[in-house]
Amino acid sequence: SSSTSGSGDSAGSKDSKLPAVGATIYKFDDNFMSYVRRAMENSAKGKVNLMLNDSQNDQAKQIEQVDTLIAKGAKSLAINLVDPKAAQTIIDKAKPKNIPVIFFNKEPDANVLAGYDKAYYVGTTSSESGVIQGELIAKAWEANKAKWDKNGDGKLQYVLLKGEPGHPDAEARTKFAVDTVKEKGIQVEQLAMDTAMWDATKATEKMDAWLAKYSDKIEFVIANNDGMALGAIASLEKAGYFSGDKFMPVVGVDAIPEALEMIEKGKMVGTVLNDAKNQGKATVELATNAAKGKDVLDGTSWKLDDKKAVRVPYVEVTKDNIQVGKDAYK
Amino acid sequence: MNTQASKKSNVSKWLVDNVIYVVLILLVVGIVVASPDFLSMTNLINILAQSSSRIIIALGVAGILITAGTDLSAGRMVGLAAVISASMLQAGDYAYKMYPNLPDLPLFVPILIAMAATGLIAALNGVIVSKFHVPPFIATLGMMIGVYGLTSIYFDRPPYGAQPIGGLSEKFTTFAQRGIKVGSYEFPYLILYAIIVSIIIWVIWNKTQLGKNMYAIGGNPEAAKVSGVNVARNLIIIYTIAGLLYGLTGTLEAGRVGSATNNTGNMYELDAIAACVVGGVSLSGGIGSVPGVITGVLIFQVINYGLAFLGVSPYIQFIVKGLIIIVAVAFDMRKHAKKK
Amino acid sequence: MNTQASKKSNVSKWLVDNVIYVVLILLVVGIVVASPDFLSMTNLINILAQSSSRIIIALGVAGILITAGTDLSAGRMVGLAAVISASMLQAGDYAYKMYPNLPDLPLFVPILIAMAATGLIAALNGVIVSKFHVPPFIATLGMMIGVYGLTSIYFDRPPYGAQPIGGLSEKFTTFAQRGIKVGSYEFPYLILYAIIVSIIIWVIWNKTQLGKNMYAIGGNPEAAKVSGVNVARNLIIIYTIAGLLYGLTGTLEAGRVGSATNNTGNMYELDAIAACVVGGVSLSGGIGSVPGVITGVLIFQVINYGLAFLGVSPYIQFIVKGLIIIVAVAFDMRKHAKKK
Amino acid sequence: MSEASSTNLLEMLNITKRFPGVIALNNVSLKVKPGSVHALMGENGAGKSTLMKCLFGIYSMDEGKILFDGKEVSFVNSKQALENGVSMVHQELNQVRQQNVMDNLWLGRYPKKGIFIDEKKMYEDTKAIFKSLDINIDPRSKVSTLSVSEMQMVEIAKAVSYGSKIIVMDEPTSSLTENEVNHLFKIIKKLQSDNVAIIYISHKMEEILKISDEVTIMRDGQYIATKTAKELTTDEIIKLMVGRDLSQRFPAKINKPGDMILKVSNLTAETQPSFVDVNFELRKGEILGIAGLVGSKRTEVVESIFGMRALKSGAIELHGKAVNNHSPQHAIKNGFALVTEERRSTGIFPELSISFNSIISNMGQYRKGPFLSDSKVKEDTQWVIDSMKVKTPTQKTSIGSLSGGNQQKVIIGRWLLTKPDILLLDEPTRGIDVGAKFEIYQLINQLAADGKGIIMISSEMPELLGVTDRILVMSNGKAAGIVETSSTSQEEIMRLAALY
Ligand SMILES: Nc1ncnc2c1ncn2[C@@H]1O[C@H](COP(=O)(O)OP(=O)(O)OP(=O)(O)O)[C@@H](O)[C@H]1O
Ligand SMILES: Nc1ncnc2c1ncn2[C@@H]1O[C@H](COP(=O)(O)OP(=O)(O)OP(=O)(O)O)[C@@H](O)[C@H]1O
Ligand SMILES: [Mg+2]
Ligand SMILES: [Mg+2]
Repeated sequence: SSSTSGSGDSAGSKDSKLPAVGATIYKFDDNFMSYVRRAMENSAKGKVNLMLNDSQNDQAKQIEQVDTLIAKGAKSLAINLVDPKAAQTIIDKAKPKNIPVIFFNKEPDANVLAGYDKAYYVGTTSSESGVIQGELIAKAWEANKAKWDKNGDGKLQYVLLKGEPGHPDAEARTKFAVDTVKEKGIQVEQLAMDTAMWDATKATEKMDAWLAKYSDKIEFVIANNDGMALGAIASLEKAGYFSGDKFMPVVGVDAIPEALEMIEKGKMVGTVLNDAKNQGKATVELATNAAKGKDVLDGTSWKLDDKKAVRVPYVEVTKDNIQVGKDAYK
Repeated sequence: MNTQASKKSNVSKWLVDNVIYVVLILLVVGIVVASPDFLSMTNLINILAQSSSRIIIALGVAGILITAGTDLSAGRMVGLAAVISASMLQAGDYAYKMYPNLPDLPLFVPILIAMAATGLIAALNGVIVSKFHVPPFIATLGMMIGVYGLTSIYFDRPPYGAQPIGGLSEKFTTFAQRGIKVGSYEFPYLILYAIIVSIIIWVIWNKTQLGKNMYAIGGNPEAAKVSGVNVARNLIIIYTIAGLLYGLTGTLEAGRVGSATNNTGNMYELDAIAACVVGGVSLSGGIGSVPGVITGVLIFQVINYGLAFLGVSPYIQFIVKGLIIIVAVAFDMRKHAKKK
Repeated sequence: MNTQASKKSNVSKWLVDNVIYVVLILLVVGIVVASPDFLSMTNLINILAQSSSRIIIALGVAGILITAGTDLSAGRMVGLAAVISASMLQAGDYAYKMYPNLPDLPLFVPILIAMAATGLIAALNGVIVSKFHVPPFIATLGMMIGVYGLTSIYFDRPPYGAQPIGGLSEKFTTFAQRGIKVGSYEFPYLILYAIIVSIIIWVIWNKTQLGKNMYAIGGNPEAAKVSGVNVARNLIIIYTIAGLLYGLTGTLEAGRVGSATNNTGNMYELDAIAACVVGGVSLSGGIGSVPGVITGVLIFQVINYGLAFLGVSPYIQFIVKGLIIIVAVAFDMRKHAKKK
Repeated sequence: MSEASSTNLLEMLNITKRFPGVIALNNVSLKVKPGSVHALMGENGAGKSTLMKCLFGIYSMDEGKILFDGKEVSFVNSKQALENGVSMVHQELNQVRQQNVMDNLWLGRYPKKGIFIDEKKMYEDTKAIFKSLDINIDPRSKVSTLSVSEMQMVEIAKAVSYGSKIIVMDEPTSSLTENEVNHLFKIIKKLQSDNVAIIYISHKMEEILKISDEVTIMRDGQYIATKTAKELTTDEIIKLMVGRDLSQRFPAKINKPGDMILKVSNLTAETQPSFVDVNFELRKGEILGIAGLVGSKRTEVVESIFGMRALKSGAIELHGKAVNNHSPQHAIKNGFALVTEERRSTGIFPELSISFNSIISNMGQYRKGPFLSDSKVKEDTQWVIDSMKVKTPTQKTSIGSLSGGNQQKVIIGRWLLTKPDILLLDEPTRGIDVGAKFEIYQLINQLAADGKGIIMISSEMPELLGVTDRILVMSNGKAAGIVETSSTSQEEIMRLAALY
């Protein structure tokens, strides 16, 4: 016997006839998630009453929002975890009420997903953005080795700007970007690695210090996101890079508009695009079906893999395929 | 002195003391008017459960505020305790255990270890404040930064690196997530823990020498000193108690969320301090009560929960929340607006 | 009374006042010992440039601290100003302009608009504190939350949503990133701006009635009132000046980094307050000097920059930074350890 | 020396104490016999409080030694002092205002039942102590609701309650009225009969000779003399304290009251209970005293005139024109000045310099364009220091490190700089030594002679009789009468004060 009030009376909804889907975004103003959110809102229009919550990068807050959503009578949940390991707690809340859960963008452990027949995942693998960034670095390095290997030792000397330590994306991108480069048979040497907490200002200042210390020993700047990459570019410009023949390869992740602009101007080598539109669309479509008690894939073109996951791949973006990035903002 | 005056003062004192309760009631009424189905047992239980660990940390912070101190490191200590207890309470069959060979520990062992760690750090805060005369703001700011470093080092360890610590044992999640079934409702144990802690703290504040000394130190440290109170020792004990409460909060947070990272508890201190002030604790020391602190936390949680329940758009929620905090306290402050 | 005594008092006073400068020098010496190549003009310029916008915000916060207030909303106001000025200073040919049809504005227009916005909000802080008697901690906490909501709404707008506002016009980035060439070095304009602001603030604090009133209000608000100081009006002005400085800081931050988001400036207030305290500003009001604040900021920036320069591992950086803050202030506080 | 220690309860020998820039005590000695009242006299800043703080473990002395009860002691904190039979009534009220009376009384030594505080015992013990001392205050009332004199009586009761062998009283009567002073003297006599020694610090000459057995006099941090009270007269004490003859306590009056300048009619306070229907006139060059018991609302009358409190009705006319002082700012503009009663909470800016404290009310005068003229500030500060004879190393010294009397002089100087027409003085000589008092009386006289109107509240009857032209007597919020000083008596004033 559920304590929540009967169907179709969720408070504050514009159209109480539509099935209610409760959704949480790990951080509303995250560059990428703001696009996913828009895609979700667009797909939901007229089909479902989407109740969106901002978890403010706090897993405890998200858990509480899930309580609220269930109390409000959500028929299914679309959860963008803050902390992927917390999936079990959310399932523990949804399962007794028989509410389906669509996790998106941050992937829970496979066994957790397997433990609840109404739990699904839409998104990528966290590691993939790192892998693609690594491939991008390797490709660019091989192509420009003659110019970029300033000391000619055949090794890639890099500095790395890390996001918030402990953040799953920061950890995965840091690890897999470098590992992938190594796997491609390129020798690397880490000159410096420090956290700039996803923040452009901090990235600028770290880069200032590194440039003062290593000056032209640095051959590559790897950033966990485009924001920090932009911060590094501001520092590099101040130090005279990108004018004349002074150049520094910089890569990021996210493909934000400003980064695309930098790529076009030749100040950035590339970035990694996450397909926000399709992630948002797939999430809402699965959640809507779930809310209506239908098969989650009903009437869609998505496919589930063996882990009950719909995979939306990352795409690398460089000057050559810049239009792919731009199209994401159409 | 004369009874008439003191009677009148009692009535006005009653009103003054109760402004915050009025605020809380007004808030609830406001939300119910906007959405009548807010008035349900589920919502009540949810709000109480969500307030529980916040009450525990707030009571720790409040003790320090009453001594005219402050504690910015509270949130980071919650994080440290969460990481420690989670790392020792992973399910035996979980694949990514931090200590693969750790035997199945009784629940109280990791909890006590976590509390000991934060208690020790908080005691250090107390020593720095009372013996080295570093202003509490700076002492605990330094500690906040340092403890985050410490937690991160503990957290980011081979073989799995900086991964959220999950796969918690069932007894742990039961302890923090389950509750007592009453009819169709389940009253979370969390509420019970908060009640027990509140009672203990109430007794300490009101019935023991330590409590009286705490108020005296905050109200007039000179007076306390010349009356023979060992200010330093009392401060250290008060900070330590706060630390133990942070440790407990951290453990409960890990259990409640089902995982812990080095970011758990981030900024909790700000919410706790704000809740204390809204609940009538004076930042200049000497004033504060347990029911006040609890009410302050409830006000915050009703705002948080209520706005989400009403479906107010997140950015607007920030604006409304900021406004309510200011208005509630402005309302409460009318008692101080010297009526001359 | 006798000259010998007063001479001695001057010497000891000099030493007491200069503990923080000694701390700064010790820090630099420490880092140089660890890595001799720290001693370079480039590093000096970098540290000064990075300190510049922090000095400006810290001077704003310091004025409020001297009145025995505090300002938690400072960082969020920096963010608001950054977002406003960046949105109005995007290059004409930039594809993702927030205002596609906005003509090319002279630099000072968006800067003044941003400063007016933060000045107004800060004035509101002043009104809430002085007229409604809300404790500054709560007033500015509420404002911090509210302003973040406001900034987010402004920032997160169609068509591009929550994307960093970039593509800044060259005159803007020149204004904030470039400098005066002297030999092979370029001294950033930023340093110049910080010097100008410091001089203006120094004059206000030391040479005007407003400055004297500020110290009076912080030193003893009751006595200030009796002495004929219009406490409310002066507070509002002091908060407003702080707001204008936050606005300027925000603009410079956007220009310096080349982009702005709603998170720009997040937590700057904590750094600013800490730097003020390290620089000798008293949190209980009435005490503080411009050179002290500047030194406080430099100490923080030397720590930040120095640790990154030394390549200390990020986690250890947190611990070391926390320790240095505490030790520096403990060292400084020996002057207050009542010579018994 | 060894012979002396057998008869003395306390011997403080050759004590030296230095503060940065000041030698507060220079080789000072003090010997106190058991069961005696030993007065400690000296001008403001002579070092009396500092000496006592060295005894009580608040300061540690730089040189010297202390023998107590035959043993050498050196208390490192107040706790030790209290435990070893030394208690102290401090010069500044040291109370936790947010807590109640009994919490304050037992602070640092609460009676306990197991780990809990025994509130019942606390209450009963407090009652018992109050009863034995004949004090009528509810142990459960909050300290902040007490009047200043009640707080002081609680402090005295607290010091007594330790059952110490020696009690230091540092200006215990500075905020007590005649009745309460007599009450205190009774307590002291009782303590004496129990063989308790008292060290008594006061600036009130009348008290000293009334109750003390021996008197030690200090000047400028130096020991001057110890004499039995019998061999002393007021004039001799003053001579020893000041180091020169001071033939009179009050200067000859030189002011000549002229036309009326201030008329106060039917003044009634907004928030009651307070004063009702107060009427009086003040003439140019006149000194009008206000007498009354503590709590008779004298302070509230002058604070209302100065715009600090709201009025319900009534009018204030200055030079025949109605003035409306909404705030101190208006009042200052209209030519009023007020030296408040509580120097610490509404007078000084303790951390700030003497210069700052001198000029803060007069800032408008130093404006040169948008800036302040340093030279003029310096000049006026020097004027305050010189004309008020403030003892200070420099203009930049923080006022908080001055003795209370010197602080008061700076505050009076502050208001004189504003060149007021009407000067309101609320207990202007509280805690001030005779020498400084004389100087302040002279100043008041001179100001009156210069044509200013002066209103002066005082609880010291001789002072009112010696300085004023007329005295308004307040009783329980009402004006009980106005008397001509030259033709009144202490008895008449006391009778009026008790009228309502
Ligand atoms: N904490 C301190 N720091 C610096 N100087 C001090 C301190 N305490 C006292 N002094 C100085 O020591 C001297 C003696 O002060 P003390 O308070 O003992 O005087 P007093 O005789 O009690 O005067 P009064 O009658 O005004 O109370 C003064 O010059 C005072 O300025
Ligand atoms: N019950 C009380 N609670 C708080 N403050 C009080 C109370 N009673 C008196 N006061 C304060 O004490 C001061 C003196 O009060 P009041 O005007 O009644 O006495 P008074 O006759 O002026 O005595 P005196 O001049 O000796 O202080 C005032 O500032 C008043 O506000
Ligand atoms: Mg190389
Ligand atoms: Mg004294």
